[in-house]
Amino acid sequence: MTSTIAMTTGILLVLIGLFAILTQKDLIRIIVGFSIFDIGVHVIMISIGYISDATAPIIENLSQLGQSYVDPVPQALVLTAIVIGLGISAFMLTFAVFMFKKRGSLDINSFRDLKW
Amino acid sequence: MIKKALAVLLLAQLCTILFSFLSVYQEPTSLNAVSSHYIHNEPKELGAANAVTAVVVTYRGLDTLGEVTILFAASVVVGLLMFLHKNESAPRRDGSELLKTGASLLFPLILLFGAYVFINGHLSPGGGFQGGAIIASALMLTILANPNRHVGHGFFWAIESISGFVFVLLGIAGLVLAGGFLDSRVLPPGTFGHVASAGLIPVIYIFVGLKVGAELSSVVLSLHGKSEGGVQHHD
Amino acid sequence: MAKMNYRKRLIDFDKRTVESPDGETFEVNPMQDYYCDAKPKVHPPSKIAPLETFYNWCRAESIFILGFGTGCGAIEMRPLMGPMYDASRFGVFWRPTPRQSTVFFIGGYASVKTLKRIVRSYEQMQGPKWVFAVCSCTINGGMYFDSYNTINRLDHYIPVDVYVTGCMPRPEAILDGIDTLKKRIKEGRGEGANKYAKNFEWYKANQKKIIKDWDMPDYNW
Amino acid sequence: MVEPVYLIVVALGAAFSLGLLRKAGFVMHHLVLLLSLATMTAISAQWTVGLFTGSVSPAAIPTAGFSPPISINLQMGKTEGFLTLLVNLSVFLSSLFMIKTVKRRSVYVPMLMLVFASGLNGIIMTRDLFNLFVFIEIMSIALAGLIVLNGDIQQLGAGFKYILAGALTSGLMLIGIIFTYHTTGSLNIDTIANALTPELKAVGYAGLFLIFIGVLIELKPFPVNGFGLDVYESAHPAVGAVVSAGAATATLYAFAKIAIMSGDLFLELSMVVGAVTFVGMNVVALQQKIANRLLGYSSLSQVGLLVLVWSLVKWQNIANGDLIVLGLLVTHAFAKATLFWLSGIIQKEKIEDWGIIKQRIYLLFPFAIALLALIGLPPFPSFFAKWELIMALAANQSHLAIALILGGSLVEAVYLMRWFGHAFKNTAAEDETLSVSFCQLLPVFAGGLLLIGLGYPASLLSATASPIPWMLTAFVLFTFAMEFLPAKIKNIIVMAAIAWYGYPLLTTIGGYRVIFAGIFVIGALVTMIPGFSHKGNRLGFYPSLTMMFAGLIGIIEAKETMSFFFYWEMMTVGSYFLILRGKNSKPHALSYFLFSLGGAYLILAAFGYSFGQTTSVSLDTLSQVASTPYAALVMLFLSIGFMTKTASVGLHIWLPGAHAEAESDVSPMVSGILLKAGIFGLLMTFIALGDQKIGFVDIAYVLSWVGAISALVGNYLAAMQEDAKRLLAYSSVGQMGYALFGLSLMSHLGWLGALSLSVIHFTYKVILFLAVGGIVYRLKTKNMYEMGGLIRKMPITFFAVLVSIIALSGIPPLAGFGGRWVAYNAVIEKGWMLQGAIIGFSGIIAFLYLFRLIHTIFLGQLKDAHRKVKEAPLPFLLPQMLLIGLVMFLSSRPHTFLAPIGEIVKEFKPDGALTWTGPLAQSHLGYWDGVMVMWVFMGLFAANFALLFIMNRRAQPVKQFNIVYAAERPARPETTHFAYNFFAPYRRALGFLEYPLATHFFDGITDFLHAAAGFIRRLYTGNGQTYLFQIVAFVVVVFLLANGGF
Amino acid sequence: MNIVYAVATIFITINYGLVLQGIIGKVYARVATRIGLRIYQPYINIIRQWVTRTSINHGIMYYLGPVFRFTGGGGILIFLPVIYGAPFFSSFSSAGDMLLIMYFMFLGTLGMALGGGESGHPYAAIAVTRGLAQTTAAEFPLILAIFSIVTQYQTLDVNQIVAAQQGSVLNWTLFTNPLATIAAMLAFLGSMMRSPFDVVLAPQEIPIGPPTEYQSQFLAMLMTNRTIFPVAKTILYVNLFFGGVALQDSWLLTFVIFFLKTFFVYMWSVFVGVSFPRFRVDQSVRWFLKAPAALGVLAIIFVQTGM
Repeated sequence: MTSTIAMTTGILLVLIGLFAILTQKDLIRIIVGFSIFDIGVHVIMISIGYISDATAPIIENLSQLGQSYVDPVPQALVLTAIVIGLGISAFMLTFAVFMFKKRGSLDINSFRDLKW
Repeated sequence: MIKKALAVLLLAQLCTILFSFLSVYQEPTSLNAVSSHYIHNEPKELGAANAVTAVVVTYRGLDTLGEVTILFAASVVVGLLMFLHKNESAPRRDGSELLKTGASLLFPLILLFGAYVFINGHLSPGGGFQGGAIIASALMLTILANPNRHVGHGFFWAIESISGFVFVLLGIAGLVLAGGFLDSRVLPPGTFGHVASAGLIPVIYIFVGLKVGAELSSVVLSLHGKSEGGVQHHD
Repeated sequence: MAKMNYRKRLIDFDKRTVESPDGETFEVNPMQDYYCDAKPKVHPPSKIAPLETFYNWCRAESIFILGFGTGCGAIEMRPLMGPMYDASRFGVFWRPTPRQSTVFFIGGYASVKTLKRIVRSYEQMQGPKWVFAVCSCTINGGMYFDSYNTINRLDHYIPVDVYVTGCMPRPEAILDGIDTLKKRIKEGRGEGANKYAKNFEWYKANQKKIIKDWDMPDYNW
Repeated sequence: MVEPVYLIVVALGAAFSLGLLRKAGFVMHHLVLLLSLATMTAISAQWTVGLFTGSVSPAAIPTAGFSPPISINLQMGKTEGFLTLLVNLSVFLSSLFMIKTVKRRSVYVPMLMLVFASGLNGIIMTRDLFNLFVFIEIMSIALAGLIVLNGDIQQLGAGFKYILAGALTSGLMLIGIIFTYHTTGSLNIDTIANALTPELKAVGYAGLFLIFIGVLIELKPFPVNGFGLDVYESAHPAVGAVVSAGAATATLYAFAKIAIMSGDLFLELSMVVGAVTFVGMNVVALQQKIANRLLGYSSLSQVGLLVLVWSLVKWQNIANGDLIVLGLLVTHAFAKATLFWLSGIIQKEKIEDWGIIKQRIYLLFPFAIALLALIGLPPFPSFFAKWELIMALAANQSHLAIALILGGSLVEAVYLMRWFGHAFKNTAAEDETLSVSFCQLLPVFAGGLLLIGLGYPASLLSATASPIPWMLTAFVLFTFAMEFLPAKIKNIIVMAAIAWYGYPLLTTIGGYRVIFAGIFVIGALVTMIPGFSHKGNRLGFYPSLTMMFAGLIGIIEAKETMSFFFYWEMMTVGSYFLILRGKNSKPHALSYFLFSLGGAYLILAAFGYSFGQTTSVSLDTLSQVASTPYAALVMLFLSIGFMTKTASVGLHIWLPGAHAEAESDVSPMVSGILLKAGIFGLLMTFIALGDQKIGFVDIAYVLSWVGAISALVGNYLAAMQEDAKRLLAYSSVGQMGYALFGLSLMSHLGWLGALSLSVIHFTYKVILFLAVGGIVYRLKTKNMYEMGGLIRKMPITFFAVLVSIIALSGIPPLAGFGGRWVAYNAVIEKGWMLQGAIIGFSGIIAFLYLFRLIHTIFLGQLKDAHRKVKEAPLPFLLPQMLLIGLVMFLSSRPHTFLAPIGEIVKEFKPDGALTWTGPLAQSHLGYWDGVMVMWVFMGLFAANFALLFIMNRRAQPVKQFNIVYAAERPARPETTHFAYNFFAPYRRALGFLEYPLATHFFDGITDFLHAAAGFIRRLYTGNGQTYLFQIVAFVVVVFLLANGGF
Repeated sequence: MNIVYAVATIFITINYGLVLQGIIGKVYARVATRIGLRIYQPYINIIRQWVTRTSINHGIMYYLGPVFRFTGGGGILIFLPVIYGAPFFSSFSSAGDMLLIMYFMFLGTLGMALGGGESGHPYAAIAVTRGLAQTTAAEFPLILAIFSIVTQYQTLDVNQIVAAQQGSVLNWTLFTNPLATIAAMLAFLGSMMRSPFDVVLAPQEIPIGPPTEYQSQFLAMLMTNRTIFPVAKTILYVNLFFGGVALQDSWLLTFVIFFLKTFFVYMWSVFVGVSFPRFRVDQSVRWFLKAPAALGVLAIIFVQTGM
């Protein structure tokens, strides 16, 4: 149940992010849309490994090994994914900054030098 | 408007696709073979209390090396762009005294906290990335508080490079001295639950933390546009 | 450009410099390069007399006429082709080109302009060849004897075998003239071509006296 | 063996350490960069060699000391070794190439290059799903950085679009990965593949689909690849090279891994996407004028092809499928990289401006090599790959796939060779100079040499055929090496080689081949004589020439379909370059190339079907196809394929231009000799397959009509030309029509006629082209109406032309009549009267153009400018004299060549042979005694001449204006020479025959394709958001498509 | 011996041709209500032409033109079996069949065209283009007709074709294959240089066409050929379509038959010639490719389907 709610949330976030990406003209807004989208993806990821009533996979002492833990793999993956997303965001923002410097506009329509 | 309608239409379709996952999704009731290996064998094999850290640093260490690289690449690109457009930044308004003082007070505390987070990464939630991010936020705070302050970029570069290089060297050490690349069992596992445990994991995490901190900082610095070589224009 | 057209006829025979495909330039002298400059020769009759007699009979009985309607008399040629007079009965036929004709029919007065053509066409015929001139004008200029633009006596310019007088002569007279011509040929007196070759210088001098814009070689082969 | 993990470690270590060396300077940076890349190349080379020679076994490398699926593991097998070698080498060479350009970019570029390289190696080696994702991200980010090397707005825009698209797809991939992990409990690709039971496949379908579509979009399929195109267009050419050679290769391998992991779930899907991409991108590229963007289109289409081929190969379980894909891949990588590097040297945006390449003429060699390799011509690896592929596909009867692949390749050839034409023929502005550094040249030539060098191993890997005879190819390569020598010496060497190789061939090879071998070898020797009139070293001529003749001899020698096709293509390429050398031949050479290539593809398909039916590649067993259901198809394809070479009507439109615009000594080669290759092929086909029917329609019957109409149209059009060489070219169309008609009669006499015609046509067409060539050499014009009266200036040439037009028109007593006599006997025997009558009619029309040729050139009025013209140079006259000797010999003793040819034909068509009693030939319809005709002719001629001479020995020689001109005189030779629009009344009566139906048809096709390209490419609006839209739509559409949602 | 026969054949044919010319001239004259030339006039003309004293020469090909022309005409004659069954009149017919004859015809045409061409006269070239254009078109129905009768008789040997027509008048191709005969006879008109197909020679526009520059002995040789060439062509038609001329018991009878057949076939072109005005070249090209060609195609179809 918990995971379903989380996952639904994630999917909705993904869709909201995508909607922003597809409809906003402003570069910064598109990047924000992407961040939302990315967070949605992360939420979906993290909700996958969830097992009801299990605890975080931090073993306080070796005797507790029998108890139920959630899956550590999605957590590890999401950690990596977050960082990658961070990198990409930083990257896009940098580009946006320089594009704005060059053209004086943040409208994605004004960067159509290359086409056909 | 048509665009929006079209987007809604497309997303509706995508929505059905994504919710088709949900319809077949069944929450697992127990760990699968891989993850239960991580939970049950990791303490013996690696000795890290935080299983996620063990996965991140050792079992999937290559991923970690990769993500560090991604950050590295991002900072290089930002640097490259800055380099290409050296002289294109305008001066900013100075921050208030209150801000400056507060920031300089907080700065060492944040640094300390960041160090704490990555040093204890194998024992508790946290780790190199988190710690690195905290460290970078310290720098960001200073810059935001004092936009015209000159911060040496070279220092971060050096830290970044050294820690990245060491990370790779540690990986090779695993290859040479232990079972494979990035094997953390070069050092003994130590006492479970102690800081100096889990072999190389804390060492690696320290360098990851340093590297991430330095990388994020240098991105921030680059975007700030006041890094080394930046000639000030007052026009 | 317009000026050039005006002088075109003469320019065609000026020496001109041309460029070869290889880029080399050289001079072309049309009069020399485009025309044979040999003089006509005398072609004596066959030494075997009976053979020559037979040939002459053939030549007389097979007359290929090159008609040149220089003047009014030309109109009288046409009845000769028709059913009324039908010259083909006597072996007389018309050919369209001097190359293949034996008798040159001058149809009347010859103006300065036509004389040039007459000379040229006559010289282009192959010998033995005969000239048959009709109308008084070819004999002495007739009513145009004092014209600024016609010649008076044709045989100063080319050797004429038969003149038919009249202004204009009737077809019957022309038939009679042809008969006379035949007789002359059969008698071996139709050596006009040789006479022309023999007295070439004289004829040329006469011709050039009349034709001022002489734009052809001395002998038109 | 060095641990493969060092491939990643070295790159990353160097990248990180470069941060410390920031101040060390440019030399140090690049030293580190190149050294590490060289080390990586060496490591992968070591592995590749070891793996392929078998000295090492494939290695699975676990990281962290744990076995998969617990930890990430890498793999180093044959494929991985080869691919890492490929990408490392290309990155190394590109880095070398960049040195000069990136001098000012500080340490950033080497760092990014290293990171990029590590990403590529990681993608190739990793066996972990998430790790794969991480490496793809590394690659993308590093690439995005490399794109903005100059930091201008175009690059920024392109980089932004690229990152945006990448971010979107990586999000989708992540969802897919996590769901797949959820379904299978593992992230290890092999484990997942094993764990995917059919039920799990159904449950985890969506997850697998998202991963699949993510990787697919990384491959930039049509139409969601606008962002990729922008990258190619705007990036530094060296970056383009690594994208094309490195990124595409690595991503393709990632795609392959994912597709294998998903079982057969997405094979159909990827086939469709690949096919659409391949064809779509090629078509859209037709409208592209910008070099780098064109390369982008080509790259993406090639990736589409690779996706298509890979999926096909897996889908159909083709035995050596991996090798096919590798062959295509390696060709694409190096060829594309070479082209990008060249574009970096040329630095011209528009392909029209590439003429500047001629300032460094040697650059044309790698340029041509790369283009030809891309098209899949021999001797490059792609040729063998394509061959194997078509063989396998035909064996599996995948008609649509064959059609798509070959059709797409043809379209690709259009724009690639058009580009080459621009480079070869256009001239650059005077003030521009092309500067090249050694560091730039090295990669370019390395690429070219690698492409050539890889051909040989590729040929050994063929599963269907024994290795092709390489001797001839080796000699062709040798001619490249002696390019620096003067033309005359090269001429001697090549002639000696051909004679040395040809003589034993002529004596040993039997059957009908000897006829063609004779034409090719003797023809080569004879037509090369005019080459002595050339000064300088005639760069590029001799390799092309040897290529053509080696190809011709090769097809004669070929025992197997593959070596036949190999040399067939080689001949096409060689002749294309030869033709392209002509002054105005750019468009004509292109259309020649395209028609030949199209024809060759049909031949390839036919060979494929034949292989599929008989599982034999021997040419001798081609006849076994005759009893299979594919007989008619094979025959049709082969016939049409060979008919493009003989330029039968409808497929003839390339010929006039190509033959007419070629150089003076090339025209006789291509017209007199090369066309016979088509006849050879047709004969070979007919011998093997005999008469075949499609439904009720007899193919041979259709071909006979084609032949007849070719003859009519060819001859008619020849009569209407003003250009002497065009006239001869159209005449060849007509003559080949006769030959085709003769062959299609499928009888002894028909074949005898066609073969003797081939022999005779060789002689007179070579004479005529050489004669006209000599005239053009002297007069510098090809327009007949500008000539005239040359008989006095060029009496020998006139004599040569006179003899050959009498021979050509078939007037007795010269040799041409023999062929006609046999042909009409054959027609009447067969009863195909209407075609026969058209053939007869066109034979008479031939008089029109022959008279026109000889009259307007030699008779009539000599022009002012030509008064000092000399006779054609000796090298032109000598072969003419030799061939006239041959014609006269054949004419006076026709039985000495007709009877042996008859013997050869008897082997295949024993019925209806001629009976020879001495020189008297008898068919069951008629008889003919060539020698007696000759004697009668000579006797009558001598008697008449004597008569005329006796009667008329004193004729006065006169000059050209001594004509009767209605008592006037001519003014100028130009106005007195009747030559222009010579057959005006004929044109008034039969002008409809000139209606360019075929031209309009093919123009229509090309116009349609170009219009389609112009329309489709509006998809690429340049707006990043539109591209994102397209991506989302693509995902949705493909998903629905895959699930029957439509 | 054959050579003697051949020379004799040519000689006799020349005489026959001259007489025929005289007769035809007479016919033309009588149609125009003239009395007309003397029957022997062609003899005088040709002798007179041969004994011209001067001549000019435009060049080697010009010189050889008439030689080629006459070789072509004479060649056809001696390759043809003039009189079936008589060795005397088919001296070299063993050298080749109908195809040889058909192709040999072009030798003369070519020689004439080349010779006229070298004279440098534009009219010659114009006339040659007209002539070639018209001949090509006229040959098409002829080819069709010949294919038709070759299919009918299954041989290319003229002797055998003649042999197959012996016995009865109804065996003539004229009756066994009327369509082919009609097509061929229409084509025949095109090759006889008579109205309506004589624009080639257009006497004043381009004075008498290709030989416009020819004179003296050159012209004489052409005129000589002119006497035999039409006769040879007529003989071919007679052989193919009108039963040929078989050797009868008496030579006189043979010659009478020969004369009658060739005369009437020849007169066909004369009759058409005096009745119709001239076509332009493009008109005649189109004309030949319509009705006569259609007839030829029909003739082939009829023969091939056995109707």
